[in-house]
Amino acid sequence: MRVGVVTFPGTLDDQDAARALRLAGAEAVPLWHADHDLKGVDAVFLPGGFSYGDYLRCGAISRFAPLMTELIPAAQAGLPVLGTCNGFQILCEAHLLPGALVRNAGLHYVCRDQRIRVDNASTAWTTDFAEGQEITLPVKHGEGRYVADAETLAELEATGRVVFRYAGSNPNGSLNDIAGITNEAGNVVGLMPHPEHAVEELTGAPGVDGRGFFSSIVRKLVNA
Amino acid sequence: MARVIVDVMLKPEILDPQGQAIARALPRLGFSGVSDVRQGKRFEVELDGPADDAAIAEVRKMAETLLANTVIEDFVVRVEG
Amino acid sequence: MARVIVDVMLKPEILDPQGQAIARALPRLGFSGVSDVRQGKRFEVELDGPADDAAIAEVRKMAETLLANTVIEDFVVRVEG
Amino acid sequence: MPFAELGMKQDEYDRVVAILGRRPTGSELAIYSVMWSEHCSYKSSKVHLRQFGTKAPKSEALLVGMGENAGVVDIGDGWAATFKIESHNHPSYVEPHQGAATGVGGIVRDIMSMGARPVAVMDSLRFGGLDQGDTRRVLPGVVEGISHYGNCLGLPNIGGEVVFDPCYIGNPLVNALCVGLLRKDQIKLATAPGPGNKVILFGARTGADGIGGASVLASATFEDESQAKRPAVQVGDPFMEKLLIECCLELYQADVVVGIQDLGAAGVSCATTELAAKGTGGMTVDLNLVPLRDPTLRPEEILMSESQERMMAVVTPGDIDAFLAICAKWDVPATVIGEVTDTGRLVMTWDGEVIVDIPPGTAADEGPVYERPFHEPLGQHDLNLDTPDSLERPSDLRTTLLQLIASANLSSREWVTSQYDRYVRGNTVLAQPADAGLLRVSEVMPGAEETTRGIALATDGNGRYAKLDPYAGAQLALSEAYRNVAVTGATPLAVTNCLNFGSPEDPEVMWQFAEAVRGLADACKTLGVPVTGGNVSFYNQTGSAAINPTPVVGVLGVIDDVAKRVRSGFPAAGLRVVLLGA
Ligand SMILES: Nc1ncnc2c1ncn2[C@@H]1O[C@H](COP(=O)(O)OP(=O)(O)O)[C@@H](O)[C@H]1O
Repeated sequence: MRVGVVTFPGTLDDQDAARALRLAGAEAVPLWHADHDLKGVDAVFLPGGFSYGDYLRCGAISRFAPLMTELIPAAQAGLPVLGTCNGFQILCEAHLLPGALVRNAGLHYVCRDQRIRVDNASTAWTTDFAEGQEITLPVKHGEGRYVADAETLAELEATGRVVFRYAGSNPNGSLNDIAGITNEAGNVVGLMPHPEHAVEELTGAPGVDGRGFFSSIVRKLVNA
Repeated sequence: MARVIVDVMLKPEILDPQGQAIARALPRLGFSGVSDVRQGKRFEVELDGPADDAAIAEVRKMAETLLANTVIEDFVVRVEG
Repeated sequence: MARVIVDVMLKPEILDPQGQAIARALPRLGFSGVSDVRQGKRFEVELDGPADDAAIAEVRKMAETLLANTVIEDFVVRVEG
Repeated sequence: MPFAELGMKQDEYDRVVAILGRRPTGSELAIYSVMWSEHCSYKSSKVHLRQFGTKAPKSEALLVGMGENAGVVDIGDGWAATFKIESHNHPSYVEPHQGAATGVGGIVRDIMSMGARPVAVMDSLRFGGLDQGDTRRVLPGVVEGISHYGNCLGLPNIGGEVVFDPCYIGNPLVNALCVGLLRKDQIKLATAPGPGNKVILFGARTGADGIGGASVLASATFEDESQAKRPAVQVGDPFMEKLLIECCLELYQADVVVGIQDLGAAGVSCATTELAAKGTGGMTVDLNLVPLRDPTLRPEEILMSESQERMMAVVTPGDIDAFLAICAKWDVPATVIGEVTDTGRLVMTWDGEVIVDIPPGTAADEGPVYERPFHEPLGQHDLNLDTPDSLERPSDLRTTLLQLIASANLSSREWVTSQYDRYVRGNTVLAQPADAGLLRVSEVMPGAEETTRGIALATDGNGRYAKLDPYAGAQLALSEAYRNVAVTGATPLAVTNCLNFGSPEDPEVMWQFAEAVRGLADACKTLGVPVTGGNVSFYNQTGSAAINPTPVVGVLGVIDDVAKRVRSGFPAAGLRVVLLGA
């Protein structure tokens, strides 16, 4: 099971993502933004950070990276892709996921441990959760308010493509408390919270609720 | 050398918390008579050559693909002056 | 009801990392012929009344105290249209 | 350029003339004025700071002591840690966001220049009263600046302080600490040995930032600063700094760096004179080759510019290509601007003409040293006579308690800390609300041994105690940080400090300073922890009113097995509570 971890200039959570994948038994394969090469990986993790300084708009410049010109068609063809935080923003900018992420309603960057409800446990990255299960993951972002037009929102809701919702208080004013969504096929998932910071007892968030993401994808790849 | 301006604003239906925060702060600061504020971005693009139709079309493409996210934003391109 | 625009840009001598990041990215994205990009803010201020001299003076004061940080930014106030 | 406008005194100017045997050129004057500013030369504090060396306890752990960009300590298993705290007080008052942001940027570059990967930051802040003056402007701006810059670099913020006191109105304190990890055998130093080696300037292009002397600004009271002299504010680009971090680490791994120095307050002046002075002694630089953001800059301005996110490296001719290729990979502009020589002279040219020809050591190391007069403040005795006994006893303890816990200095710091990323890099074991930050030493670094170790850090300081008794106040700051590190289970190893005071030209302030340094040096000796570096910030005063003397002390400790750390707080009901100590 080889899972690619993409590094853009300004990516920050790549080391955490690779560690989380290794702990789950996968091989983490570094992918470099400037290469036209997915190195034959079985899945891809787009980690968080401030790619290109998040200047202009989060993810706006990254989505044009050479690696993305390989990743976009691969994802459309079914390659499992998980984007967290900046990775989610990049997936939206690349139109692999609908909608956009804009400035938090509170206008501040927020770092806190957030309760999240899993509303779809059938995507490539969520099968080890139960639908309706509440988990705790860190959020840490300044631009995480999910917005989309009414039609898109209605469709996401109707088709069960809202994968995660903020439980308790909403940290950023996201529409419908949306924390994460998936594409129609369920192979591309984006969310603002950080599962890779919740995989060890010693470090990061209290608890290890993030492990489910990685065990889900490993199980899927093993069974594939 | 010519300068082309690209103004990018959130679509009217998208909440603009920055603009709202400003609008709310104004009365407290003693400013009255403002019904709404919206905050957007302004880009000044300096061209190597003149701002002819071809160049403007190029900037428009740049605005559409890069400077604005048309899912949530509208933009206007104009030549300075 | 009138709309007044306030354009806020970093002073020319102040580093504009956003504009520079965009300018550096453009050639990679296939856009040529751009020598520089600067990114600033655009505010649309909706007035309850007409944009007469008194109102514009008020917006100018607002720009100076709130919308722009005059330590590092310049601003221009103009009536839309 | 008249020397007085550059903040230079007549006798200092006369010394320059004596050193050179002629009148200095404008560019030479620019170099001497910034290098001999209080900020860069420590001319008022040097005679006192020496105690940190002379009284230093023997320490097995100390690998690099004071005088380098940051101290380095051995933390075992082949690993070393480097850490330092530095102030950015004045710029943070002028432009809170950018001032605080570039404060973080500056200290991170110090840590990078030692050969380390920066792994965490902390910030120690002082503001005027919450409802006083323009705290409402300064506080949010400072916090956003630290938050944006630190978060963008991917450095967890693992602790700090926020203290409110009316004495800091108009003079907020922004002290930023950075800690880095490196392999013990990979320490880099700021030195330029080897004639024929090339000098490379890399990172951001040079602009007008800070010209007019932010270093001068940090060395004078605000009243002296006319609006016109106020320098162009330095604006940080954390994205460029993040690229610089990764770029430097790759350069170190490729072993293509002979010497390296970050560009701090005195920019190119500082980097060239210090590198040259510590190396073979000479260097030539063609200033026309410095990449400019503003093409109209004059050589004097290039020399004084404080543009952020720049570094200078010394590289052998054979490694130039490899060096430049790594910079290109990270999109970091890099330019060869000079060469190391053995002439003992730093020679700079502009448009083909020699505009600087000086012995670099005279600017870097042989600046003026002042024995400033000092005496105990007139009211010091009375201040201490006014004990708590004279306070009225509260009639209703409950109300008093509620008032206390609702007060600005005791209330929750979450508004601040929630704006800081404490999780990034995945090694944060303790951060807020713990009294010390604790990190796992686990970095992906080729050749590094596996280790179970962790490092703990705390910063503390109390200006009110220090005002009552600067000697004891400094010691209390140290012992608080020391305790906060110790209670995590770590053994304190080394100390950094940031000494925030009023004007050294005021003998009463100078007394506070002298006492604080003496106290800290004595306490370090008693506790057996050496001072490895730090920073002095003078002129924190408005008119004749100085801030409370505020020594902020940072302590670094090591824990053998980080899994054995001790958390603060009561973990379960039914356990016994024991009070230890006096
Ligand atoms: N400026 C700051 N930056 C980062 N962390 C901070 C800052 N101020 C306070 N903290 C953290 O918030 C927590 C509470 O701080 P404080 O109220 O000062 O605690 P205490 O009074 O117990 O020392 C501590 O973990 C401290 O490190």
